[in-house]
Amino acid sequence: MNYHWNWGIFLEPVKSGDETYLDWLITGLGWTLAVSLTAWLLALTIGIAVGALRTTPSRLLVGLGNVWVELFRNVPLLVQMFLWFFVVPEFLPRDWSLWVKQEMPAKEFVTAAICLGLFTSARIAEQVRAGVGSLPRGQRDAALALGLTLPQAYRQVILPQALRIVIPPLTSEFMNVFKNSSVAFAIGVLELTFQARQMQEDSEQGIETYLAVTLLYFICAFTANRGMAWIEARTRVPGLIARSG
Amino acid sequence: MGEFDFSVWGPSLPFIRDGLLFTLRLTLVAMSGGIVIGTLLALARLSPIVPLARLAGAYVDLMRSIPLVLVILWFFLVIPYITGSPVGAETSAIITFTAFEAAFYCEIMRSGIQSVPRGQLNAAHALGLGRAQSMIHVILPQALRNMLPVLLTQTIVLFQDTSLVYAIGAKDMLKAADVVGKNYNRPVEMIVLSALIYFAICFSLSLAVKQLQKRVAIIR
Amino acid sequence: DSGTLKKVRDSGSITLGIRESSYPLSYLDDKQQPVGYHIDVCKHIVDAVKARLKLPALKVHHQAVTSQNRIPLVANGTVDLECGSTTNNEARQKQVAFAPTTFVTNVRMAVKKASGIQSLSQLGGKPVATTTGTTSVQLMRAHEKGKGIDFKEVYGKDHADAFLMLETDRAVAFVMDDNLLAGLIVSSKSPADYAIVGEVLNVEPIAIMLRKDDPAFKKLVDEAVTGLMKSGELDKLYARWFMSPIPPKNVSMNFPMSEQLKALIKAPSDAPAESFNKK
Amino acid sequence: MIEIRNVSKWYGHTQVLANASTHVAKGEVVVVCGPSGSGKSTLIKCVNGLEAFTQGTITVDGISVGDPKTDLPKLRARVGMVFQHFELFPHMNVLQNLALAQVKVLGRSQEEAATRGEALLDRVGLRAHAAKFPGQLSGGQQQRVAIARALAMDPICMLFDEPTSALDPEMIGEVLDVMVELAQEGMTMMCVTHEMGFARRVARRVVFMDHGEIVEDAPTGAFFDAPASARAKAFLSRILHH
Amino acid sequence: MIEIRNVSKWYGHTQVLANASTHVAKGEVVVVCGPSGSGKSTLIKCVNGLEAFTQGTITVDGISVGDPKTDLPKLRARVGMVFQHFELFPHMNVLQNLALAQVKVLGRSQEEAATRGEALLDRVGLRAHAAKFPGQLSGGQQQRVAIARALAMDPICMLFDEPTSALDPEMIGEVLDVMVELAQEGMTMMCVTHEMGFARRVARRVVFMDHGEIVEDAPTGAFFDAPASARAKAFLSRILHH
Ligand SMILES: Nc1ncnc2c1ncn2[C@@H]1O[C@H](COP(=O)(O)OP(=O)(O)OP(=O)(O)O)[C@@H](O)[C@H]1O
Ligand SMILES: Nc1ncnc2c1ncn2[C@@H]1O[C@H](COP(=O)(O)OP(=O)(O)OP(=O)(O)O)[C@@H](O)[C@H]1O
Ligand SMILES: [Mg+2]
Ligand SMILES: [Mg+2]
Repeated sequence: MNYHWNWGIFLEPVKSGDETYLDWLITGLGWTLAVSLTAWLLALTIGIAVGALRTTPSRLLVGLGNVWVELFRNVPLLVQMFLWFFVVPEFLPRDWSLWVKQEMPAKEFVTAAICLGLFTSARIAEQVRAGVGSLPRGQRDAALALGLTLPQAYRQVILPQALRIVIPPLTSEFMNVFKNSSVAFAIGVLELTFQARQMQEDSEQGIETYLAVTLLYFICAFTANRGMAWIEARTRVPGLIARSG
Repeated sequence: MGEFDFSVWGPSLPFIRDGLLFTLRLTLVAMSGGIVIGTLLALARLSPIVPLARLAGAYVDLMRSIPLVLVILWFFLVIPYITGSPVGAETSAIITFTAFEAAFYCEIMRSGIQSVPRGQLNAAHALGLGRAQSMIHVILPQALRNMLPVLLTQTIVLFQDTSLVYAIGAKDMLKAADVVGKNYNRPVEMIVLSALIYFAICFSLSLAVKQLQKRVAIIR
Repeated sequence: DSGTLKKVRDSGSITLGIRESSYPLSYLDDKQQPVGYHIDVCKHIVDAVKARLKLPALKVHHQAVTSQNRIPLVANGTVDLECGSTTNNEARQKQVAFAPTTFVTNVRMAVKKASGIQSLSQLGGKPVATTTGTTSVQLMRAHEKGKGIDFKEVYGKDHADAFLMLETDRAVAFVMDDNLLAGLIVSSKSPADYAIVGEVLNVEPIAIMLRKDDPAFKKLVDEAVTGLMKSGELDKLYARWFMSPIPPKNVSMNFPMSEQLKALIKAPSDAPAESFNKK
Repeated sequence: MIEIRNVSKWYGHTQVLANASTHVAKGEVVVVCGPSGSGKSTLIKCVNGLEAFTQGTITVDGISVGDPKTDLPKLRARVGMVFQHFELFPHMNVLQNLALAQVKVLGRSQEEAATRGEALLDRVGLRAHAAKFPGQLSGGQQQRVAIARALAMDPICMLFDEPTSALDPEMIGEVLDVMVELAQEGMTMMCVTHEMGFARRVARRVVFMDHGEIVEDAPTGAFFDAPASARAKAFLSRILHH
Repeated sequence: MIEIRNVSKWYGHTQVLANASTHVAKGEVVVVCGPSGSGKSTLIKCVNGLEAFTQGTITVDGISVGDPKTDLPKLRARVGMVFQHFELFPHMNVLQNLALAQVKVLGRSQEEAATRGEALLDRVGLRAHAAKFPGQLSGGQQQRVAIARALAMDPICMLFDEPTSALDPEMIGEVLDVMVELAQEGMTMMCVTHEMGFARRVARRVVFMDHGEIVEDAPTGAFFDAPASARAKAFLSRILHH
């Protein structure tokens, strides 16, 4: 290969500044984690709520839930990111718009986390709905027959089971959040992909840079996977074979 | 930017159409190739031959743990070293997407195969059907039907993911829109247009999936 | 023949790497075809290749490249000649080779005239836009006038996005190569609102890029480019792309040739950026 | 106690209950039987409002179930129900299953609920299994827990929907024993079941349904000895045949 | 016809078959019963090699099932099997279910297979349902199709694993009728079932299993009138109790 390898590059100082390239990557990893985890919390909260709404007897709530899901899952994340950053503020009143564009603290981070969170929430909502749907209808009946109200039935009986069932797809989704967070560079979040571009431009050691970044993403996704496996094992119910499908 | 000017939509349409055709072609090829290879991978993962199962599992896990953009980039950089000669961005995109999506279709088919009650395999064997015959005539048709909605949902995701080929300079719909947006300096208008097109296509597809689900669902 | 020339002869085709929005060096016109100053320079090089190999029917492919993948793509043989807007610097010379410098850019900043900003020193506490993967902000920090000034950096994923930041008031200045700034300004909605101002942060020689360690091909390319310079053809190409109306909007950039480039046309060189910016 | 008057129900265009009327007096046991799909489950679920009905009225202890002003959760808490597939909550252990509604609905303390739960587990012979999860019990044991769970709410009457039909034959006996005991203690019960031995032993009346209609509503003896309708006769011969 | 000699099987450390021996002569009907988990299904699945066993020998029509050289698919094609949950192929219609193995295993033509299939559907009273999918049939109908599917292979003997225990009570009769008829025509049958009425009517012998052991293997009359073991006695009293 006609390529000049330099694995020591990570410890070399950047062209103008006293940091090393490794420092850049570590900063990037920090922002990647921050965006991903914030988005994940947002996505879980909204996704579970919207997913549950879509299984209620109320047509209105089901309809609202459906609109939410279709809206956020049918446009590529990259495009949504752009819309949130460049288009949405233009529809705010001028003062707010200027505040969002100039004053809002960590505006790229906030925008990216919200955008990724809502995008992911639609997918989680879909999985939660499927999870609730896969429970025997009798479970809901049994909870109601004991005098629990519908919200109590969801809280105590339906969701605890549905969430256990959907842990495997949620695991993939959690891994996806880390991977998808790479799109946040498009609006200037200083995360891993961003730092990788910066580093490869500055150091001209593109292949080493991208190998390192690929490895870091892999580690994030893999850790997410193990974390979910741990949760799955912790919440496993003796004698219960997951009824899925 | 204040006022929007949607008149750029008109002149952009021929380019959008060309980009869309590429996007659709990429989606179709990657879907069919991905489902075939994914099914083979799923069979490998479920096979009693441990090294084969491990190998397939490792491939799937690797693909699922790396952002697609990076996979696209890597394939583009690495394929010339494997094939000995450089390939165009479009060919590379098609190979990458097929290989990448195969990992996802594999997981879907695997759970599809596992969703077929074990008794079905017993029944097929009890009738004297061999392993391969049971798989082909009894298990896979059911797995495919059970998983059809999920397979198609994944295809919708694939369709959206094709927007990431910008990383290797292939010209899909989003890229076409982007270039027009730059030429006329109307990037926002073009992004809005592509958002609408993506939404229209994906939403109709997901409606179609729901319809199909009702039609092909196995009556139980 | 060996190296690139052999490869081109064997495959009967040559692949040019192009950029999609490096005005006016290499970009897509309203038919989405690659055009620009460097594209034209490359056409001449390709003609030289055709003549050398006696292959008048040589097929020419275009491969869009980005600043992320251009060097690996040249290294792995996907792209034979990169006709974009690549700065020739020492680090890159470890990976690739460059043709003699055909353009020199100065890193400066674009601002809205109404802001009254004229110098780096006025940017304290203000948001400054640049493009992801470029090192303009580091240059600002390194510049003596920029020392001790606290910029807020905002990043666009490409030049157009970064310019959009300036346009939508997310940033008060956009720091970038001056030819790119000029290109973005002329194609903007109201070109009269913007100006390129301030100190020159860096001088960068821009050149066509090819594979390293391929002396035969490098020689051919060098001869073709110096030939253009000697014959005065390059001046014509410059005038065609920088001083007269160009697609897509058919307006002229009015960007006269710099003294540095004039000097380089008289004495062609592939020296890296570092030799221009000795402190 | 339970009054069902002219109840009809449609799913779209198909009628699943057709003008059904019957009643269960306090302390009485009534068995409902009939072919599959005849509307037995639907009828019994209408009694505690798990299914809405289109026409007619149902009252339980004087409270109208169909009235939109009725506090259904409160009513349901007073009516015990046992399902064909047990429907224990698989993510809670046996004692938690028994305690949940006592705490959340009746507002009992955890200790109170546990004490009451343990007493009932004793009664159904499962005290030793309090800490197990439903998936670790046999079907017969699960159904006995389900009965205990319903009893823990101190219901004024009990509804059973084919409580033994998902059980292995050798476990049917243990569940029926508990039900017979309950009946003998004077619990008001409405049972959908095909266990005709059970019906003969404890039911005051048998209600026979077909196609959503109550075809026959007769004292137990009369029903078995001389069913009035041809449909009931045919049904009995089918299920007693083997 | 079927010879089971000293068969044992372990899953890891748990023994599920313990030195089981019995046989079914040509034209004989043998019923296997016993508590849940006693190994009945495992035993019957060993007969056509659906489950491997650890020790002992089983021969069917003189062919050793455990022998690695035996062509199992070929052997299985000659042994009919009917499952508790029918296991019709839900993506094929009734006639296709009947034809599949005839075509793929016996190499019959589609027409031949269809003709044979229709004849058998006639026999189980379901000719009119040939074009329906399994999901459109009642449980009893599905099980009759499953029997027809097994018969379409012209088996030399039939294995039944609780063929009626997933059925609604009113449908059990129609399936048992078909089985009784088969028995009376002289089919060799090994049936796991708790339908003691059926056993009394057609079984030559009853095999009683518990904990993987064959505890009793007695002529039908003797088994019911005076079970030799306490375990069998207790079991019979549990399932005949109601
Ligand atoms: N959600 C529904 N939508 C449409 N029809 C329904 C629905 N639920 C039940 N039915 C129909 O209502 C009728 C009565 O059903 P129900 O479950 O009450 O019968 P059942 O007598 O309890 O039968 P089984 O003995 O099988 O439990 C059936 O024909 C059934 O198909
Ligand atoms: N794959 C397996 N791994 C471990 N143990 C198993 C497995 N399959 C069955 N067993 C155990 O083997 C024993 C015998 O099972 P089998 O299904 O043969 O019983 P059975 O008599 O048919 O019971 P049932 O009446 O419930 O059908 C049971 O204790 C069961 O738990
Ligand atoms: Mg019912
Ligand atoms: Mg069994």
